[in-house]
Amino acid sequence: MSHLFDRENVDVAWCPGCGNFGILKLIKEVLEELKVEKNNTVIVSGIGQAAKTPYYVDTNMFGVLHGRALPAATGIKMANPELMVIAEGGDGDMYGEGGNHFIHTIRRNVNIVHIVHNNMVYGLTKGQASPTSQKGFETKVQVNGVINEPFNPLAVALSLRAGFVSRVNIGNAEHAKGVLKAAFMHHGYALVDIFQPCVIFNKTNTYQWFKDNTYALDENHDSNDFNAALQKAFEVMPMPLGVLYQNKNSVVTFEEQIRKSDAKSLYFITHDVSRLQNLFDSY
Amino acid sequence: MSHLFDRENVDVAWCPGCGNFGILKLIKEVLEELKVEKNNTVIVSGIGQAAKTPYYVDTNMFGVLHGRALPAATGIKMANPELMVIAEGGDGDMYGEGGNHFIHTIRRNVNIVHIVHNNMVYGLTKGQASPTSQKGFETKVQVNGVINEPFNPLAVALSLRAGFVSRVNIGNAEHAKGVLKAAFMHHGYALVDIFQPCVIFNKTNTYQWFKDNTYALDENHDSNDFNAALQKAFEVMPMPLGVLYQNKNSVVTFEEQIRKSDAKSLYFITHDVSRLQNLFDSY
Amino acid sequence: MKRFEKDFSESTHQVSISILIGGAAGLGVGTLEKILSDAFKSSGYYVFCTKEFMSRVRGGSNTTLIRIANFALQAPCWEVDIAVALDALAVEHMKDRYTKSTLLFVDESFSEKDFSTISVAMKESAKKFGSARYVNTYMAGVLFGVFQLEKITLLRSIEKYFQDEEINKEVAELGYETGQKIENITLPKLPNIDIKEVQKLHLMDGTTACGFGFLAGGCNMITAYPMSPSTGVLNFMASMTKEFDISLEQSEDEIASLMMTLGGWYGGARAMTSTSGGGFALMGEALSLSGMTETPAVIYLAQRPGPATGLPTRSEQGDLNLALYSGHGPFPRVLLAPGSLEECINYGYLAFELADKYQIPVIVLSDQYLADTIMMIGDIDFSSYEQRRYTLKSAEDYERYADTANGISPRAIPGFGKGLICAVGDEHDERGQITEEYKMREQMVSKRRRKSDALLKEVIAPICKGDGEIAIIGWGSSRGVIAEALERLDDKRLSHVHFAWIHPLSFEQLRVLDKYKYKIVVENNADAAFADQLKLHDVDVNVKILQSNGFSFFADQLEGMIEESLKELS
Amino acid sequence: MKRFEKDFSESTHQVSISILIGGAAGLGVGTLEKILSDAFKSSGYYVFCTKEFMSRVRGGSNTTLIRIANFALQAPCWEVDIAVALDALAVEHMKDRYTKSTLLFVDESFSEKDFSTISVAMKESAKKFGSARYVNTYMAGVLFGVFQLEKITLLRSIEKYFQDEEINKEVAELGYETGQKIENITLPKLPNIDIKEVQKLHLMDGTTACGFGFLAGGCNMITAYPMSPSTGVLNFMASMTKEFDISLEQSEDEIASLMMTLGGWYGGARAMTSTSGGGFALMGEALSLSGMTETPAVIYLAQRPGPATGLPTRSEQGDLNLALYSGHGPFPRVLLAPGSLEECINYGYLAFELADKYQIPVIVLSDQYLADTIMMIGDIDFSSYEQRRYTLKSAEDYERYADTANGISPRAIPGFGKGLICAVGDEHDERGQITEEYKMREQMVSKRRRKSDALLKEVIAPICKGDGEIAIIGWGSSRGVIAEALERLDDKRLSHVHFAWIHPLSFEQLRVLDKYKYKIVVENNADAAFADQLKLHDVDVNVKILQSNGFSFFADQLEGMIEESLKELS
Ligand SMILES: Cc1ncc(C[n+]2csc(CCOP(=O)(O)OP(=O)(O)O)c2C)c(N)n1
Ligand SMILES: Cc1ncc(C[n+]2csc(CCOP(=O)(O)OP(=O)(O)O)c2C)c(N)n1
Ligand code: SF4
Ligand code: SF4
Ligand SMILES: [Mg+2]
Ligand SMILES: [Mg+2]
Repeated sequence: MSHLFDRENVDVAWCPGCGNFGILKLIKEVLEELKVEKNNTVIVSGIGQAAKTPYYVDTNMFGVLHGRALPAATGIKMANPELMVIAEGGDGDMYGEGGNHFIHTIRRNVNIVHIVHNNMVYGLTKGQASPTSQKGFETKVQVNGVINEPFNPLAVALSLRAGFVSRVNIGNAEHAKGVLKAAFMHHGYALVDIFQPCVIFNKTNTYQWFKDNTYALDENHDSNDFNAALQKAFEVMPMPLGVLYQNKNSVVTFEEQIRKSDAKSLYFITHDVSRLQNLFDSY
Repeated sequence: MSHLFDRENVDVAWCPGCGNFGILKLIKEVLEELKVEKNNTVIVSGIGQAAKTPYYVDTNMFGVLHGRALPAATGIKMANPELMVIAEGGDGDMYGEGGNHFIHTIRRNVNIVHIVHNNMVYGLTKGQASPTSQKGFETKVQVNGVINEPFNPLAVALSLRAGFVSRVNIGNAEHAKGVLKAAFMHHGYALVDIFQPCVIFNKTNTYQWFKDNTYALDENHDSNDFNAALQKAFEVMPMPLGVLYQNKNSVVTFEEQIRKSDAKSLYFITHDVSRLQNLFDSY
Repeated sequence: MKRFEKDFSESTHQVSISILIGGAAGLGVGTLEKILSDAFKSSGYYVFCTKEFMSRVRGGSNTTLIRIANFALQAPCWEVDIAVALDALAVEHMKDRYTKSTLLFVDESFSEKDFSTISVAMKESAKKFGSARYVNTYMAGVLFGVFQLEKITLLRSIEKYFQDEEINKEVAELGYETGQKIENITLPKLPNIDIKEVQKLHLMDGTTACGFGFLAGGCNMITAYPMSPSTGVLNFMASMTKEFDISLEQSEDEIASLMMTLGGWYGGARAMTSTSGGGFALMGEALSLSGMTETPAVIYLAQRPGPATGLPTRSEQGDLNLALYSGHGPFPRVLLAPGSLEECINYGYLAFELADKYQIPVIVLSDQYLADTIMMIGDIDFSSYEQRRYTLKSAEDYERYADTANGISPRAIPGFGKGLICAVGDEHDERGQITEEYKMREQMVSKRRRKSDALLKEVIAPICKGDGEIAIIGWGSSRGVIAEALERLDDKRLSHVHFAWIHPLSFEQLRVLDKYKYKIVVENNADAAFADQLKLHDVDVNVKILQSNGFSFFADQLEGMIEESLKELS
Repeated sequence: MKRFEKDFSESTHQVSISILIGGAAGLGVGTLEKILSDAFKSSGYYVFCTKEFMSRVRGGSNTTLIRIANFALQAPCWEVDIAVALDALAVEHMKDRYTKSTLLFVDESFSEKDFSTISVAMKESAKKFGSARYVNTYMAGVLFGVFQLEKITLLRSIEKYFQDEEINKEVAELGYETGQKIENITLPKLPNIDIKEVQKLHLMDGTTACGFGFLAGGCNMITAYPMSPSTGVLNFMASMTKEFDISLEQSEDEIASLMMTLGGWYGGARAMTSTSGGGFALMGEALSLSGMTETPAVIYLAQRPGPATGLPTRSEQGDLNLALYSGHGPFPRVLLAPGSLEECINYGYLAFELADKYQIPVIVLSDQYLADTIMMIGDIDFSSYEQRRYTLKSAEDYERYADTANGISPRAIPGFGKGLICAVGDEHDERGQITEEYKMREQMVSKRRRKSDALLKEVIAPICKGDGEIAIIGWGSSRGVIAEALERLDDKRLSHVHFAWIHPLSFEQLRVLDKYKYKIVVENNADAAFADQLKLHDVDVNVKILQSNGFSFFADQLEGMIEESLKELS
């Protein structure tokens, strides 16, 4: 393995043993193996531990605000559909603060890879419950344990007719790699929810817990079957890993539809002055 | 029918023929028939045509901001669980601007009735697409027609494990009344999505269209069966009406869990000063 | 009418007539405005139209004011010469604006006879043609007839705006005949006309002029959430997607609007969003991100009265403080507030230039009054607006936040050049890695401040008119109304100072105001936010004329207010 | 140390020692702070601790500063007498704060020997006990030994804070022995102690003091989204749900936080939310709703450096302008910025009183420095804080927005009385129906403005100390550091003016500042927002001392800055 996507001279701010290291490695490998061009790739991330990932990957990056990676990513695709765009962040980032964008980005079918590090906790802010925290999970804020229904990103994505819905566990990196690659290759919005142990603030959902409570889908699962995917999305203990659903019919993406011209970068689009003049003069 | 819940001396700001009139009547009738106490009832609404409803119903009301009725309603229940709280608004209000609150209010299972006037358009702002607008719907903004996948509130609510998920068509008021009553009687969060023709800005989804494209679920549908509900939620043309799902197992609500005491209004809760003194002195 | 002749015609032979048309939403007041403004223009009059309307789609009571004159008009007046009530409620709704000499056209069925009412058979006649909604065309005909203007001009205008033009023309003709025959009324004298001059002009509202300004600035992307009174610009840009290559999306909320716009600029677009106060209040954090990441943004902020939902379809200059201070942490920004159609175009264009050049958010402040008011504008040469690019092709060792003398780091976009573009909302070093080093922080704070300094050389000074020692100072949309109020007052002591460039203000440039002995600030708000800005720049204000009742100022009322305020000086 | 004796001991025999402890996140610097501050207090010293730390959970380099003295301390200093580096990075990280006489404790393995380093076997010893993380307890022991303080005091503190206290005590004892034996070093002289006085005091951080203030104010509901440095208050209130009947929910975002808080007040609670700049920037629209609907709200805003994510775990007084102007449309609000633990309690209490009484949003401005700094506070009598209710039982004809002389309409809550409570974010009439009537609008604008006027009588004047003609003016968290800087300067010309009540300012009260010939404003920000407020109230500032590098001011550095700024006067 070469280190094509290593960024030089960076101080990685994660805790030793954190699941994020595995995800970082995974992403760099996939980018390299898929021969993705650095210069044409942008990782957009929010704020949180997960959202620090692009600082350690040698591509373009736009580090925005907590919860706001998806609309920024959408904007980039609107400006230049030729760029490969990844939106990345934590479970709080994407499903909490950014929940509304999650819904509507899926509805648009923006052609991006959406990577969510799901550690079932707010890491960077030191251990509050996240939308995916399991019931009973105790924290300094949830002193009597979480009472709300955990957010089920896969079921929600399916209910919005997402074209690619997947979940992996970073404890099973080989399996995760295959799924992430498939997400990159999918034409349209692709969700990859990655179970990522937070070794500091989540003593419940550990590497072992994720191992014990997940299983990889095998060829018996037909990822083209929406209803089967839906059933799988609600399965818990163990929770299925893999591509739950992929719409293999070529569905037209958001950015293919909104532009008059083809995929040319807006950087090269200036308006024809004489046409503008005529329009004005017609008033 | 008496006019117990008519508000005196109001100028109703809707267009003649609007589906909102039917919804207004429906709500007033249900409140009266269920013998709801005016003074213990609060309707919280956002901004939009739908959100004007509480101005015409003689109960307490809190008219907030576009998209923000649900967190305000949640706050009211946190302060006083004894109040009967209704959150009401349009499809843009609740599923667009307020999408994130929609998700998380369901996760909390706040004991409110959530009424959404779904006219598949932004009425008050004069006719842009809403999240529920059907593909191809042309407006001044969507000049080439809507391209995004319509938001499916029922499927999303189910994916979040809402305890009561229903849809009605105001063109079928009798049927709607039964469902709305059931929603009021449900213990926990209850969604009632109401098809409401906007006779001015939505010339596609008319009374006739809703009539032609919906059907009422009958006793063959087991509303206690989550999977059956899920299937129904994805059914289109015609779309099923009625209670798609109701969790009849008594599920504990948000406000039953967050408080130390029982349901006493926080108005009556002051802190014991000597305990406060002791806590401080222990530092 | 009286007041009016006194003020204008004596000295300059300027004559104008004001017609107020009222009726419920849905009755076609807007259509009437379109036909009449077009027909009056074709007849050779200068035209000015403004509306006030309720936040509802049908019913209620709305009005449109149409002024015609033999000189360029740029302001509304409160009192009217002619009032046309399309329904009973309108008679009441317009009441405060009648004078003794106002002619009130009502349907023959109305009982109200307090004023010089002229009953016409509007309902009856409309019904004759099969629908109550022909009232508006009928009344267009009546007015044209009353004025004895050329019928054919009106019919041509009707052809332009109606699909079912034939029947509407018939209705208008009937109205015209009725109008011609009305007797025994003292009509305001129609001004002389100047067909040649007028026909060179273009009739459009502030929304459209701003839209053309943005297009001139090369805007090729817009992401916005509908909100009155800003939606017009979104609609305009949407219609323009048929003409130009523009990326457009209606966002799920305003946070997404600005975030998409920022994504757009990052990706290489010239992007904008449009909103009003409440939506803008949601954008603060993203605005701050624009400042920190040095990602350009153009925000069209059409103001309306707050707080909260306030009066959603009415006018106020109430968001200045918010526009100045929204977003956490200091960063350079520019605020522009056009006050005429020409300024809408110029400042709309400038917004994109400045955003791109300084990598900052630029906010264009409009309001419901400016957005919805139809005025006249001369020819514009669009070839003089160059759609530039301030970005470069990145070299391999490109650093997004390279420290430079003026604080502006050359901006590059992804996929264009060999370098990588790392834009970051945390404090960062030159290459765009997160840093917490306090010395690097100080360096970056200083870099951003130097951009603010550099911006000062772009500042456009206020326009000062007149040699009087009392300055009447306004900003943004009030330009025209202050100008007419001063014309009406015709007082040599008064000068007019108009600001369209609002922020940053140049301390040096403002010294030009020191020459005025007294300063009276006119603001269509309750907090006198601009007066505060003047004070912070050592310009002390003697009197503040404020109004926040949902209306823009009216030239005749403002005339009185200024007269009143002059008494406070001494 | 030198500087220090010169400044304090000669005249007042005040002596203090500053100890800076540095190490990676996760190494237990925080625990060390807890044990040592407790043990020093028990030994009879006045204690002050403040930390600066990176936005990460493990690694990096953080420090805590512990000052001990024989007089009440209320500020950090930059230069330190003793530095303890728990790892190699810390030696480098703390470097700027060493003086020639600083004693640097490092592990024996470190090679750096530039300073008066004292090598101890910290790693080795910790490992002996089975884990590297005993380093902190070991060093607590060493320091206690070096100072020759009572070992038992330290051991008691260890008992308080550790679950595995036995082994930690052993580690500390080993450290203690090592410390006692260290020779040939010129130790800063330990100050005399005053056990009795000190033991009456309570040791807590600003977060906790604010929390007690809110509880004293009857806060029984909190809805918030985590955000440094505000999360502490949310944690505190969460822990208090075990003691009191408090409704608490972590919201999905900050918009929901404030909306739930407003729902809470509407429903009868005394509710609050907590956030920092970026989260607060999202609350603007809801803040405006609070203003328009006249629904009370208390917002705890713990500031950190922006723009955007900025320096998320560091300190700045950078959100003043945002707090002043956020939200669209004018409405009354109050801003309070406590500067000591006592003020945290008093103003935390006051926030709830004012919010309830005036039906307005009240913003309590803290910052990372104040939130995380541990100081001492005397006894507080909580029975003197009455948890009042300003709401009434509604009568049948209750009107939510009844117009009154002072603009305050009696507030009622649903379910309590016979009336209906209609609270509305659109402009409304007295009973709470939407209106667009311009006269009703004017009436309501005036009603809200009269509340602003009424508020002026509540304003708490700034605290002025000293008779010098030069005022050093600060606000909020800088109270202590300015006080110490002035003590150090010991210059009769200098007076200290401290503002904790920030907005609205009373024009009359501020005339007290006219007596100062010169005014120097000290603000921990880059935009001098408070100086602007002073200017708007006719207080002209001669010099601004600003800092926005992520640190709060340090007394010794500020001393120099003030000295420097005095040169600018003349
Ligand atoms: C608007 C806003 N609110 C809150 C925060 C504080 N904040 C930073 S990261 C974070 C949550 C982190 O959790 P998650 O997104 O799950 O990421 P993780 O750290 O677990 O990877 C929060 C609440 C913020 N930066 N901005
Ligand atoms: C923050 C904010 N953004 C936008 C608006 C403008 N606005 C008012 S109502 C509305 C949409 C109305 O559509 P919907 O919610 O479906 O209600 P309807 O009128 O169709 O009943 C919008 C966008 C607003 N008031 N506040
Ligand atoms: S706090 Fe948790 S998520 Fe964050 S870096 Fe540490 S282990 Fe990973
Ligand atoms: S615009 Fe549509 S939704 Fe609004 S009142 Fe009229 S018909 Fe009803
Ligand atoms: Mg997380
Ligand atoms: Mg709608």
